[in-house]
Amino acid sequence: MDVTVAKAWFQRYADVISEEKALLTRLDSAIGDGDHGANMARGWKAVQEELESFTGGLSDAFLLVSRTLISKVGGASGPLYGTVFLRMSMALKGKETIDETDWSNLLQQGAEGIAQRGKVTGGEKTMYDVWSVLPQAAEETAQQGEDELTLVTRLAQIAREKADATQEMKATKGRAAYLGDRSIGHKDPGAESTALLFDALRSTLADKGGADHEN
Amino acid sequence: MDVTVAKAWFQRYADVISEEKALLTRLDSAIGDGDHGANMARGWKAVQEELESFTGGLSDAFLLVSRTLISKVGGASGPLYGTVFLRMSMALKGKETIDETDWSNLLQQGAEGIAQRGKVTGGEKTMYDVWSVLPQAAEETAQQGEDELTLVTRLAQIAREKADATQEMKATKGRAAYLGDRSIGHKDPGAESTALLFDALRSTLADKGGADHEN
Amino acid sequence: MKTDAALVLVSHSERLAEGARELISSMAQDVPILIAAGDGEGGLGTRSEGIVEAVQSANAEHVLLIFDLGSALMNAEMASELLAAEGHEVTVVDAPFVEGAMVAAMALQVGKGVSEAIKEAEASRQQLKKG
Amino acid sequence: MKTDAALVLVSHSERLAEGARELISSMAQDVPILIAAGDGEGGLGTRSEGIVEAVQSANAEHVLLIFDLGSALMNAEMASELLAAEGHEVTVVDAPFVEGAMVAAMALQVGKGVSEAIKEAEASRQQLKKG
Ligand SMILES: Nc1ncnc2c1ncn2[C@@H]1O[C@H](COP(=O)(O)OP(=O)(O)O)[C@@H](O)[C@H]1O
Ligand SMILES: Nc1ncnc2c1ncn2[C@@H]1O[C@H](COP(=O)(O)OP(=O)(O)O)[C@@H](O)[C@H]1O
Ligand SMILES: [Mg+2]
Ligand SMILES: [Mg+2]
Ligand SMILES: [Mg+2]
Ligand SMILES: [Mg+2]
Repeated sequence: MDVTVAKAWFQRYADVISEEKALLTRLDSAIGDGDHGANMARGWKAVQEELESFTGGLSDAFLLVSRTLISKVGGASGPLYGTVFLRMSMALKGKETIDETDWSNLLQQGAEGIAQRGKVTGGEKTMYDVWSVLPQAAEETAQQGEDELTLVTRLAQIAREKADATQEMKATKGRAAYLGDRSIGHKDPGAESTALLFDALRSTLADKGGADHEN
Repeated sequence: MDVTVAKAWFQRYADVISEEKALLTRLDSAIGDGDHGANMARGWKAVQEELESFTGGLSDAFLLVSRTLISKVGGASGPLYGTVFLRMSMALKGKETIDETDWSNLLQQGAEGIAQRGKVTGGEKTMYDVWSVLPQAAEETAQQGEDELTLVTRLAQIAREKADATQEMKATKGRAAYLGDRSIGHKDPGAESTALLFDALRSTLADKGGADHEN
Repeated sequence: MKTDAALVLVSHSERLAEGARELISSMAQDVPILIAAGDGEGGLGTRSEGIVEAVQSANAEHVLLIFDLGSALMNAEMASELLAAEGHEVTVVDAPFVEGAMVAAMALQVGKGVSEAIKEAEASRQQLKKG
Repeated sequence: MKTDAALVLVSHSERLAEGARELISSMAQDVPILIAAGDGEGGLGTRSEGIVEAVQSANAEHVLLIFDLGSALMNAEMASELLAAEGHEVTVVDAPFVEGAMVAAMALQVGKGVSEAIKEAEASRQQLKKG
């Protein structure tokens, strides 16, 4: 995956967020303040606009996302996703592609960023419960010698499972923690937006694969 | 002292407060938020207005002052003076005059009201440091068989001394407590307004005495 | 019909109370939150009469008073004495203004009882915010 | 010329922050208090960019960030990392929003140092308000 694919990923995700804004709003209304849809939509719309004139390298593309989310998104998701993309950008300094064996470390950087920013260790019913399992999944899939599309498909699957699994968890961090036991039975909005992020990655690579074959 | 004299006292004090508003403002600006002058002026102006149409008894006159201060005065002084006059009103139920031997208990009721409302025990640099010494002074003066004017003159003197003595104290209650050591060197505004209250009492009785002699 | 419980925010500043209410209501949407703030003439201050009026208009079985600073407490306690005489159930909560009000409101929002809400609000001071 | 210290109130609500500032400034008249509040579009929220701008415009040797809830902390910490990289001295204070800001501001007002102000603000949670 190179900068062109990364840009396509971010652009597709921006579209997905715009389409799924209502879902994120609904999830956050149940256990938060109902703004996760608006927060994400505002941030990723700005990313999409910024990307139009962007001509830099891979690391810079991630930095652009980070900066844009940090400056545009009110709420927890701004600094959380902003930190994820900042750490990834730093891990990608000097690189032109993300190869199958790079994903594990990249995701690890992102997950650690969330852990530090959000002061979570796992089990708190946040997006971190999705992020935290991805580095190992990437590691194992890469070790099995799978290709990129298989790898990100696996990531997308696991992210979806983990996001859905937050439904049965009790929140102990973030706004949902105020609800205590009443947070059980509702999916975490940030976990959902994370699952959507990896599904957008999968479909971006799947389309590219189709397009590559056609060429 | 009967209800007519009590009304004259309150009316005179309202005038004094209006004249000394700037002093109280200045004192409260140094160690508080600068509104003691405005708070007192607003409350006692309203008392003055209410008294114009008042025709009740002694206890009711004190109740009128209490209710008016409680409803009109923003800040600590409203509930503090409001409680003082409420307790005094209760102590005066069924009485037509305050005699020399009544003052000690009356002041004791007032002082206890402040102690409870303000959660003070003395030494905190508040109006209570003035109020707390008055019951015993009244007791002793009455026991010496002194007349009313001598008694209230003694109260006014002691109140003035105690108010002035707050200057050297360190505040541990109320807004001035935020200043810690820096509160030393400034007189407490509520102590000053208390000294003025007893001086107004003294001058009311002194004038009445003069008037009585002339008759 | 009376609601179970309501919050009255007792503050020197109307803006402070209104801001706290908008923040809390974004989460605890169903909890009635009333305001008793200011000196009644546009300035900073608290008045027990304003608190009494807010509690009366809340029309709730039990009202929690959350106050900001200093004289707000004295006026809140003065008001609850006056209200107790009228048969109102009023509790002055010893908690950080914003944090305690949020915790109390959320406890009520999720259906906890009043005494539980008070307990949690009063315990909120112990919770490190950077935790 | 740089002032010694300034406070930045980081809140989800502009009104909450402005109300807190008016209350604090009625006592701590000489302490610069800036506001970083809201989502930048009139709604509730906090943005690290807004915090960065407030700190930069404070032009103070040391800036204390006092935050209300949850994501305000994350944005405050995010902002202080960005600002530290620019050489700014910024401390995120772990204290009740209104009570802690008042204590910090009053400590600075009476001439105490920044670390003393932080210590007192962080200790303010321990102080019972009904005491
Ligand atoms: N301390 C935290 N650590 C990790 N993730 C968190 C934390 N707090 C909140 N989140 C994530 O952020 C999401 C909420 O984001 P959003 O609604 O945009 O912000 P806010 O909670 O400030 O309104 C939650 O669903 C959760 O996944
Ligand atoms: N806890 C308290 N106990 C007794 N008196 C107090 C207390 N707090 C404040 N006071 C008195 O109230 C005076 C200040 O009144 P005022 O300025 O009208 O109210 P505020 O402090 O609310 O602005 C102080 O000078 C002090 O004498
Ligand atoms: Mg939200
Ligand atoms: Mg939010
Ligand atoms: Mg004052
Ligand atoms: Mg005041």
